[in-house]
Amino acid sequence: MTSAPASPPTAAAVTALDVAAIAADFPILAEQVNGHRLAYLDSAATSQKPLVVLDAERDFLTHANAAVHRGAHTLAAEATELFEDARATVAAFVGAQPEQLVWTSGATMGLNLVAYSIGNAGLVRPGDEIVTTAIEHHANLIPWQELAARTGAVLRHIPARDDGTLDMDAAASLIGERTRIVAFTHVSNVLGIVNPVADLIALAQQVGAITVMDACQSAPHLPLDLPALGVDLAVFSGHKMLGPYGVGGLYGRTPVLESLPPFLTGGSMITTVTLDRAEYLPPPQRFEAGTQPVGPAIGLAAAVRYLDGVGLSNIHAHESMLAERMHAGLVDIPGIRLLGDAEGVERVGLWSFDVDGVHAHDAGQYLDALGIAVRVGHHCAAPLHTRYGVTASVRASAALYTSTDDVDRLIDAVAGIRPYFGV
Amino acid sequence: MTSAPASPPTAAAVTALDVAAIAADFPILAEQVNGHRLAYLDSAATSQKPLVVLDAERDFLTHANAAVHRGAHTLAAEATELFEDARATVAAFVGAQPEQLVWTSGATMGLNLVAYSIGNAGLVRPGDEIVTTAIEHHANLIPWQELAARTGAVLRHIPARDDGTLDMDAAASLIGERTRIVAFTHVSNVLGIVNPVADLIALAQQVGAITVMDACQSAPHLPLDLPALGVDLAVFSGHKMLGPYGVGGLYGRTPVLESLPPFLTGGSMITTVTLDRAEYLPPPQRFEAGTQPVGPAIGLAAAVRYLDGVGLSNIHAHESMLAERMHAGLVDIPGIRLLGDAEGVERVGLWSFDVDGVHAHDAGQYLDALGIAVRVGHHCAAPLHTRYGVTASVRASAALYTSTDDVDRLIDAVAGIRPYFGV
Amino acid sequence: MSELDALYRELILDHSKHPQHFGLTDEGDAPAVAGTIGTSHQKNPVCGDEITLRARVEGETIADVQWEGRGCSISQASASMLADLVAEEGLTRAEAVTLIEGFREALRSRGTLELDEEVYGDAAALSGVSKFSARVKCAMLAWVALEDAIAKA
Amino acid sequence: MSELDALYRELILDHSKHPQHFGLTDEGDAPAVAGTIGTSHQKNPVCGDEITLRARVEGETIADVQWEGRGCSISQASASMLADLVAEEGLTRAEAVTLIEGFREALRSRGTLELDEEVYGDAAALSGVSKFSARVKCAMLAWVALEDAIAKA
Ligand SMILES: Cc1ncc(COP(=O)(O)O)c(C=O)c1O
Ligand SMILES: Cc1ncc(COP(=O)(O)O)c(C=O)c1O
Repeated sequence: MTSAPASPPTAAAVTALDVAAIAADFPILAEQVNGHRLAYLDSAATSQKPLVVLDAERDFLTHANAAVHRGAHTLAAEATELFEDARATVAAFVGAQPEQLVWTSGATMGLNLVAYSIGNAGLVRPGDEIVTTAIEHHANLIPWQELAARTGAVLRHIPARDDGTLDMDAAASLIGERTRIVAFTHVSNVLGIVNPVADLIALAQQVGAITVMDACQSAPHLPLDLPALGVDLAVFSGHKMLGPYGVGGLYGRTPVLESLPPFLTGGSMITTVTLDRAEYLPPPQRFEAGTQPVGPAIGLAAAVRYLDGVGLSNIHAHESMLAERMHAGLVDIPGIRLLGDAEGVERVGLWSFDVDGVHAHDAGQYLDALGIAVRVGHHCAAPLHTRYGVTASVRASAALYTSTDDVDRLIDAVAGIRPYFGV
Repeated sequence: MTSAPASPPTAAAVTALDVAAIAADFPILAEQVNGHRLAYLDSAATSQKPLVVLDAERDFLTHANAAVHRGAHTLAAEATELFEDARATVAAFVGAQPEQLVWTSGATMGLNLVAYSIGNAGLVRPGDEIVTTAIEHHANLIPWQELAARTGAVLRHIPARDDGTLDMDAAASLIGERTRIVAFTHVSNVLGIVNPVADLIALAQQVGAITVMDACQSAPHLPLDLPALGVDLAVFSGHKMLGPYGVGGLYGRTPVLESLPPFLTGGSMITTVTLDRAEYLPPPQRFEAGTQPVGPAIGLAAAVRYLDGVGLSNIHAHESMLAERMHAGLVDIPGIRLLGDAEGVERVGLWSFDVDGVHAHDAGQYLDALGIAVRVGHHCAAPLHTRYGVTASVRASAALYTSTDDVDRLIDAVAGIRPYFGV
Repeated sequence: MSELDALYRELILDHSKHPQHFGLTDEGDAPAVAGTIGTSHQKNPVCGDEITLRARVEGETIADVQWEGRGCSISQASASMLADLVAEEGLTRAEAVTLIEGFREALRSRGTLELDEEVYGDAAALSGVSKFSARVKCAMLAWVALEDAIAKA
Repeated sequence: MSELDALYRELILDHSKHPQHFGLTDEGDAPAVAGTIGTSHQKNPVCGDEITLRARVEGETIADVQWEGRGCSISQASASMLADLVAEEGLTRAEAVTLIEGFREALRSRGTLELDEEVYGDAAALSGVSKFSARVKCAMLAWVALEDAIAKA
C-alpha cells in the first residue's frame, strides 16, 4: 500500500510570513539568553504565546470571571458565553462542530480519556488487538500498554523504516479482524514527517476499528479538517499551539463520542444523581467532569484565532521552507546524523539529530551557551530512539515565529560542537 | 462518638482584615453589574483572583516559558526551578513536603485519580466497603459509585442530621472491618459547616481504611496542616483559592502515595519505556503524566503566598464573622429557611437557603438585578438537597475580600424577594 | 429594575402561579378518546427543573396537551402558555414544529428578536428571556418536551 | 563562552574521554578477593544516562570501585573522578557518606559553594556544574550509585 507523494504547498498559493512582525507579538523572543538573543527552537516541546492570548485570559479574569454553566447571575452568564464561544472557535479550527469538541487538560489527558473510556465501555476483550506505531510519543503508547494489560488485549506496533516513514505494507497486514483500535500520530515529535494518516484510517475502517490520532504536532503547523479526514478521535494540546498550559482538546465523531461512557466523574456532567447512582449528560459534557479550565480555554480560542489570522497554509509553507533550510545546512556537517531523513515527504519544521562522539546533553549545552534553545533527550519517544540506535538526540523545532536567522544560527553553531568537545 | 466543640478563633489571636485594601487587589470587584457595584457572593463556586496571581503567570510566560523537566537549555532550567518552587510553596501551604504534593487539573481530577489508582492497585474487592457521606459534592461521590461498580464493592453513606452535622454515631457503626476507604469533605459546599474530620480519620485508622479528604472548601478559608491531621490523601482546587483555572493539588502521605500505581500514563512519569512496557518514577512524578499546568501552578503559588500574607487565621475569623452576620440577618426574614442551621459549630462564610414559594432560580435572578452574584441550583450536591427536601437552593458564599457591606446588601435584597414575586 | 420587570412580566407570574392544563390524567399510552399519545420528560440538570408533557395527536392535529412539573417561574409559565396556545389554536404537527423553531430562534437571539403576540399568544411575553442567556433553557424546557412528545405520538 | 568553559573544564573532558576504573570484572556478588560487594544501577530518565557501579567493602573500608555506563560527559567524568578518589583515598563507609553529602550540597548550591580540591581531587572541577541546575543530576548519578552500593555491601 502506498500513498500519493505528499505535495508541499506551492509558493503561488501562499503568502510569505512577515516573521519580524509576528515575533514582535511574542515578548519572550526578544529576551537575551547567555548574552545572545534567544533563538527558540523548542516549539515542539511547548510553543511561546502571543500577547493576545495572555490578554484574552487576563481580560476574562478581570472582567467576567465566574463559574460557568452553574449560575444565573450576570457574570456567570457572561463567562458561560465566552467559554462556549471558545469551544465553537477551537472546534471550527479543526473543522468540527462545537459539540464534537471536549475540553481536556492536554493531549496526554485526552489520550488517557479515550483509552480508559474505551476500556470502561468493554469494547476491548482478551485476545483483541490494539495497533499503534513504533514512533509514538509515550502519551500515545503507554495508555494502550495499560489498556492491553487491563483487558488482556494484545498491543501491536506498525514498524518504521530506516528513513523514518511508517512501513505501510506492514500496517496493512497488522491491521486485521481482531483489531479494535488503531492509534497513531499525525506527525512524530522526533521525525517531523507527516504520516499517511488517511491511508491508516482507510485500513482501520475496513476492519471496523476505532481510529485515534495524536494531532499535537500537526495542529499548530498545518490546516486540519478532522471530519473530512474521517478520523474517529483526535487530541491536541493548547500549550503547543500558542495557547496556555492546562487546556487541550479531544475531537470526536458524533456517533463515536455518543457511544463512549464517561471517564472522569463529578459535577457538571450529570442529569440525575442519587446517593447510589448517577445518570450522565450527552457529549461533550459527559466527558467534562468538574470545573473546566475556563481561562485557558478562552486563551486557546485567542491562540487559534491568531493562527487562523496568519493562515495555516502560510505557516505550513514557511515551516516547510525552514525544514529544508535546516536539512541543507545540517546534512553536510561532519558527524551529524539526521533521524528520519526520508526524501520527498511532507514535513513540519523539525529535525532531530545525533552528534557523533558528543552526547546530546553536551551538544544542547553548547548551543544554549550561544542562546539557542533546543531539546535534548529521548523527547518522550524512547522506543523510537532505540529503533534508531541512540538513547538521546538533539531536536530543533520551529513555529510560525521562527526566522531563517534562527535556523542559520543553529546551523553555524552545530558545526562548532564537535570541534569544541575535541572529537 | 462526639467531638470537642469547635472553638472559633478568638479576637485576641487575630488581626481584623482591611477588606477595602484587599478588594483593591481584585479588579473585578470594582465592576458594575446591572447598575450596581458587584457584590460577589459566589466564591465557593470559583474565587476571584488578585493581580499578583495574574502577574506571576504573565511574568513567567513572557520571560521564562519553556518545557519543564525536559531541556538542558537556560529557559527550561529556569522554568523547571519556578515550577518546582511553586510545588514547594503550595505543599508548605498545607504543611506538606514538596514530594507529597501532586499537581492535578483540579479537585475533581484529584479525586478521580485517587479512585482509579486505588482501583488499579486492586485494593478494593467484591464485598469490600467504601464509606462516604450524604453531604458530598458529586466529585466526592460519583467516582466512588463508579469504583464500587467496577470492583463489586458496596458504597455506604454517613447520614447527616437535620441540623446539617454528620451523624457520628452512625459513622462509628458504618466504619468497620470491611471498610477500605473513608472519603469525606472537610467543609460542605452547601452547609458551610467544618466537619469533625479528625474523628472520622480516627475511626478509619482503627480499621486500617484509607482516608480521602475533599479540602476544596477549607483550603482558602482556614489554616490547614494535613500531615498533622493525619489524613492519607486530600485534594483542593486552585480556582477556588484565588488561583488560576486548570490546576489543583493532591496531597498524600508518603507511604500511601508510594503504594499507589499510576493513573494517567504518558511522558515525564517513566524511567524506562519499551514498545511493550513501561516502568514508572516515584511520586509525585508517577502521577504527573504529560505536560503539567506550569503557568497555572506558578499562579497558584502566588495565590497561596497572598493568602499566607493575609493570614489564614485572620481570614477564618473574618469569614466566621460574616457567617454570623449573614445568619443573623437572614434567619428572621419570613419564608427563608437556612440549610444546616446547627448551632455552636465552626463554619466558613457560606449559607444556603430556600425561599418559600419562590424558586431558587428566580430568587437568584432578583438578587442579580441588584448586582449581587449568588449561586442557585443543587450546587453539585443533589443528594444533599434531596435529604433536605428541596431540589435547589440559593447559596451566598464569602471570601477574604467580602465586606460586611456585601453581606448587608444581600440581607436587604433577600428581604425583598418574596414581596417582588407576590408570595 | 426595568430589565427584571421585562423578564418577570405580570403575565408570566400569573401563569406560574396558576398553571394551565397542569396535571396528567392517568390514561397511560392508550387514550380513552381518539388519537395517539406521546410523552416526554425533560430536565434541566443545572437547577433540577423538570417537566413531563403529554401530547395527544389526532391524525395530523394536536388535540390536547397536558403537563406536570416543577421549577422556576419561567419554566412553569412557559409550559402553561404553550399548553394554552396548543389548546386554542388546534395546531397540526407541522405547524407546531415551525412554531417551536421560531420560539427557539427568538429565545437564542440575545434580545434581537421579539415573539409576535398574534402567533404566540401569552407566550410572546417570554421574549424578554432572550436577554438572559442562563434562563433560555428554562423557557425552552416545555417546548423541547412538546417537540419530543409529538415525534413519539 | 566563559560560563561554558567553566562547566567543561579540560579535566572533565579528559575524564570523559578516558574514564578511569571503567568496566565491571565478572565476579558477580561473590568477590574473588576479600570483602562484601554492593552494586547499584542508576538512571536519569530525562536523558537516558545510566551507570552501574560496584563497590567492594572490606570491613569498614571501601577497597575498590568499578563502574560502567553511558551518558553525557558530565555524568561519565563524574563517575571516573569519583572512582579515582575512592581508589586514592581508601575511604571508610562513614567518610564516603560525608563526602557524598558535601558533594550534593555543593552541587545544589546554585554556584555559591566550591568543592575543595584537597578533599575532592579532580572531582573538585565539577563545582561549575552547580550553576547549571539541569546538569546537577548528571554529576550526581555516580555519587548516588556509590551511596546505594555501599549501603548494600
Ligand atoms: C466541596 C467540593 N468538592 C469538589 C469540588 C470540585 O472542584 P472542581 O470543580 O474544581 O474540580 C467542588 C467545587 O465545585 C467543591 O465545592
Ligand atoms: C506527539 C506528541 N504527543 C503527545 C504529547 C503530549 O502532550 P502533553 O504533554 O501536552 O499532554 C506531545 C508533547 O509532549 C507530543 O509531542
